[in-house]
Amino acid sequence: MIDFSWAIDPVYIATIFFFIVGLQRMSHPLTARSGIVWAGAAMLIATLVTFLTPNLTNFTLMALAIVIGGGFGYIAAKRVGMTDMPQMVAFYNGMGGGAAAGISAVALLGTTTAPSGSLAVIGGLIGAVSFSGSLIAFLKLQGWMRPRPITFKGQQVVNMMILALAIVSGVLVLSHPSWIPLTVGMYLPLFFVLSLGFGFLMTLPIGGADMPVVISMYNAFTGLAVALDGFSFATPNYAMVIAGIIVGAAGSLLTLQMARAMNRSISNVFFGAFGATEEKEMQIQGSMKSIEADDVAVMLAYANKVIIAPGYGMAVAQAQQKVKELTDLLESKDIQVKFAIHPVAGRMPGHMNVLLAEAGVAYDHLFDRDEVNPEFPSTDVVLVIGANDVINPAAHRKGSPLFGMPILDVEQAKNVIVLKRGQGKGFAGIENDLFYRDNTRMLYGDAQETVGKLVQALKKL
Amino acid sequence: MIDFSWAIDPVYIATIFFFIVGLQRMSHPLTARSGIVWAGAAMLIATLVTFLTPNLTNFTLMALAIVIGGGFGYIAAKRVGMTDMPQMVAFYNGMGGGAAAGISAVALLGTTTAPSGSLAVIGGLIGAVSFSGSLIAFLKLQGWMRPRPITFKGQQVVNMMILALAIVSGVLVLSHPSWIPLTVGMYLPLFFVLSLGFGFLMTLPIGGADMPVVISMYNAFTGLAVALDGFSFATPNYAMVIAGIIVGAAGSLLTLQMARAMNRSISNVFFGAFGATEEKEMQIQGSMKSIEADDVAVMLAYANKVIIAPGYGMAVAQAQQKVKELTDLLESKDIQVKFAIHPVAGRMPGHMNVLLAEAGVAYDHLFDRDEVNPEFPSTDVVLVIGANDVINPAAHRKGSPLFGMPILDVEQAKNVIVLKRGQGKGFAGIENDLFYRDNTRMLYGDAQETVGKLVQALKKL
Amino acid sequence: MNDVTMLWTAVYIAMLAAFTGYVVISRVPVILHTPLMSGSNFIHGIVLIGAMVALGLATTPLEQIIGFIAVILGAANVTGGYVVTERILQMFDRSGKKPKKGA
Amino acid sequence: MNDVTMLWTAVYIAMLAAFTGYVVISRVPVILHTPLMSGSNFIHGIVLIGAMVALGLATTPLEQIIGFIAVILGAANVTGGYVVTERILQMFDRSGKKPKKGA
Ligand SMILES: NC(=O)c1ccc[n+]([C@@H]2O[C@H](COP(=O)([O-])OP(=O)(O)OC[C@H]3O[C@@H](n4cnc5c(N)ncnc54)[C@H](OP(=O)(O)O)[C@@H]3O)[C@@H](O)[C@H]2O)c1
Ligand SMILES: NC(=O)c1ccc[n+]([C@@H]2O[C@H](COP(=O)([O-])OP(=O)(O)OC[C@H]3O[C@@H](n4cnc5c(N)ncnc54)[C@H](OP(=O)(O)O)[C@@H]3O)[C@@H](O)[C@H]2O)c1
Repeated sequence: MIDFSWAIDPVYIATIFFFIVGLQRMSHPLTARSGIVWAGAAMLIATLVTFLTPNLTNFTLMALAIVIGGGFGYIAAKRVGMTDMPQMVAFYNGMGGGAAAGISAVALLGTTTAPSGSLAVIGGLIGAVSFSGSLIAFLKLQGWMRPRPITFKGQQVVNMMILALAIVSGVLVLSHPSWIPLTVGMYLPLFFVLSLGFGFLMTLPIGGADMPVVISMYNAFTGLAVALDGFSFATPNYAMVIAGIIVGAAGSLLTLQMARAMNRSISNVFFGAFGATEEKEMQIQGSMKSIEADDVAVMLAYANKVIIAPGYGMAVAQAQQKVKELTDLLESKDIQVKFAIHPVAGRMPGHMNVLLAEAGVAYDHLFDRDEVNPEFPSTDVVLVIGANDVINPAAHRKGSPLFGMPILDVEQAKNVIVLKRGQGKGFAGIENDLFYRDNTRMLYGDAQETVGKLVQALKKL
Repeated sequence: MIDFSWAIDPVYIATIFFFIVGLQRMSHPLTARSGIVWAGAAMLIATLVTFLTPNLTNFTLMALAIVIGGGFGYIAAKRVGMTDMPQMVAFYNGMGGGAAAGISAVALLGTTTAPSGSLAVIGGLIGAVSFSGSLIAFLKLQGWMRPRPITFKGQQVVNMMILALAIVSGVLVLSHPSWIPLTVGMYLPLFFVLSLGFGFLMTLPIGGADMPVVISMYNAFTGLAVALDGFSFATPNYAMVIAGIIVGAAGSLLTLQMARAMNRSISNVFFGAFGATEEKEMQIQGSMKSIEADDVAVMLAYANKVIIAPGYGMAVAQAQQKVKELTDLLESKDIQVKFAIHPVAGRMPGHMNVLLAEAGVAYDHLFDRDEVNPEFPSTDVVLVIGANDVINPAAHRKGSPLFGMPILDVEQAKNVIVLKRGQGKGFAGIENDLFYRDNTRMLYGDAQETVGKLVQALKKL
Repeated sequence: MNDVTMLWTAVYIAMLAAFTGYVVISRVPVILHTPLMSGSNFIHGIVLIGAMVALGLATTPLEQIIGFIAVILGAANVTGGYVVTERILQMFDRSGKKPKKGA
Repeated sequence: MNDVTMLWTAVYIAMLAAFTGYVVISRVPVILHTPLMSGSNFIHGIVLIGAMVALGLATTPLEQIIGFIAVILGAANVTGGYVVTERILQMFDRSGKKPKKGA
């Protein structure tokens, strides 16, 4: 066979090039797609040329594994609903972490010559933690496991001890001192069991709603593990190193931004039970005043400018399609409609944008907090659809657990209509005195139904 | 002596880190200075640890050269006036190019083991071109050489032939075929003479006013040469490679931006005599109406909002100090004063900002074209101080050489006062019919004097 | 090139990659944070090529099993990450072009 | 590590450096373009360390002379570039903090 292995490096380099260009093109919704398509094509070619790597065997196994894994990944990804994005990301992230741990394991078993086995150990530890942690996150978000935090006394101490043991066994894998009558092959399982265990235990106490932050962090972890595993070969695989580090940087940045937008610190997510600082029973003036869909429709029909503030409840009710209908109807009556998108509305960053885009709302209707906040005073009607925390004025009040969180200042609009099922609290579990304001009216019911009623009523007008 | 050479790589890496951070901090005027100071400190330490490189000799010569070069650079840089920035940049750039060419020469003479001599040849060629080209640019800008384009028939052909000869001799340096009875040491001078010659000849036909674009391009050239020379050593010096490439990217980007803001293409700068498309004698309606400083002062005193549009003439007249005085005086009378800064006002990008900052005008008074253009209609008085092309409405007229160039739309203001010495044209050499508009008045005289008169007159009011 | 040189080369590469990642990603608008997350998921799917080499160099059955699983996981990661990201971005693309049509 | 590997390593580094430079520099506002120009001038002054090594390894008088000149030029480049940039940025710094004081 002719040696085509010279093609490998240039293809890998081109792949990294297109990865970076792909990320750069994500700076705008219209260029983003072509960027990812190029990156995907590059990755496909990179996979193919990898078969040309000198000295490889097991090609049948390799092809089989790719077909199994790829086929499974493809089908699952095609089927998943947009509301289930967070767990899907967690799932694929776990896969990547697992693969990284596997590479480390093979490298440490000694077939590949690792110039620095310590990098393989660290990569294996991080990859394994990301694998098991992401799996828990997936199970919790998918509802296959109790999403509530699972806690017990002394948990942190136990976790830290397991981490310490994992590190010690990692050191033993590398040094296997002669005075202990064990071989590398015996330390290795211990090392991975401990690492996986740490990932499980670290993720168990985290509540379902904090999961997006955790997933984003595990994303960074997997990236790091992949980068470290890039050194598990005779010559370093810099494509893995660079791609891994870029993902590490992306994940870290997103984690921090998300935590900030949720007004929480990272250590708080991992080690603090949320709401410990919950304020004393608040004295709320006034009462919640309900309204009927027909009256809201009239109100809308006479408005000049309507802003829709969607939240997690819209996703739960799968109401985005109806919301799109409502938008079109209002616009056909020459009413200006904008969407106010809070960065952490929903359950993952940018979640609302995706759902609305799926329903066909053009992204130029979507405005982020800073853009839209100055517009509320000149707005006739704000429709709050299944949002709660992201519009809670408690964020402006010292002592509230939400204090300092940047919110959508919907209360400045002339009329605020809140669509929710009942008295349910938001993710933070805090009363929302916006609902008691004089200019606020409650439209109770599942959001899909109530928005549907609004559409009907408006059509009749 | 103890071997401290392990310190070299980490220090170089830290230097690159601080270079990049320094550039990142240039995204805001207030953080920029600390960024460059860190980068400078890192570079100082990098220079010191370089003495620890194994196998070096000639330390006395080295120290002496550093003292001579550094001392000279320091003194010249401390003395230069801010108006003379363009030639200073050209000068230092030439130094860098020369140093790069020198490294290539030493490498090619065979003392250092160059894994790929061809990189040294390319680096030497580019460095030498940058050296001689920058020198011509310096001489022209400094006024030590006729700034007018020096052209002759068939120039392009001659230049291209010299470049081709330089490349051929570079190839000979590497291959020195046995059928030609010459040694490397004999090809090398030829190679460098031809390279330097090409740099000279390529820069000669470029007019003084196009020089900033050229300088920026030579800046990119020097960066590239430095990057290539990073491979002239037994192990590649990646610090040189990375820093060089970053400068190459910076220089290219700036060159393109500048050319765009001047409404010219790069090839036009190098190969086209400017103004070849000059429009037919234009029919200008009306006449230029002059005004006295006292009348302008009254006008200013009754204004609510004044915008100052400075240009190259302000730099020539060294009027920035007086302009600052005028600004303070107007502000003390509660008149709003803003500066409209065109990207290519003056003789290098951002030149006006530097001059005004030197005079103590706070940068929050400076607004770029896009910010300030919508404000002209609500402005009572625009003071055009020594600007011409950047406010020429011919840019809106098809057929004009300026057509398409983004300009400051000062003509939309209620009153436009133009401060210039007489009927002199701008750099582009085109009539400016703004001066003939009904709402335009000319205040003739050297800008330093006339602004001074305005200050006096305003004080008396 | 010895191990020490390789170490520093790696540090240079890591540093530049971190800068590149940081700067490029901080430009992605909030509106695209979900696809950014799944997109970076896709990017670390490059682990597949490493898993393939690991499997290809495996000799003992244990190594082969681990390598086999690693390739499956890597392939699932990269395919799933790509498909999900592309699906999401397609919506933005379409929603930008034909704002009147539903999904 | 052989020459081919070194070549590709160099290409990776060059590519990342180009991306980093491009992205970082496109964020510099027009107001700072003059110091950006002189600042990047300073940065290629790192040529000094290369010139020092070239001189340090020079053995023949010709090499020594060329190396000597290269170090002089490099030192002038780096010092001048730094001083000029710092002087300019100092003005912006000061002009931002004490807008009422002249230079
Ligand atoms: N986006 C992220 O990245 C992210 C990540 C982690 C955590 N979080 C957190 O999630 C929260 C998001 O805030 P949010 O305002 O979007 O949501 P939220 O605070 O969780 O509130 C959702 C509201 O929707 C209502 N609702 C639920 N199902 C509904 C249905 N079928 N029809 C109508 N209404 C329904 C609920 O009230 P009823 O039960 O009365 O109907 C609830 O008050 C924030 O606290 C944020 O910190 C976000
Ligand atoms: N910034 C850059 O990067 C750059 C680079 C290369 C080229 N350029 C070019 O340079 C031009 C810059 O435009 P600009 O409007 O700033 O300047 P300009 O078009 O060169 O015009 C300068 C004006 O100032 C007047 N002037 C000269 N000395 C004066 C003094 N002592 N007192 C008062 N007035 C004086 C001149 O008229 P009088 O003779 O009648 O006084 C002249 O009309 C553009 O064409 C641009 O493309 C800029």
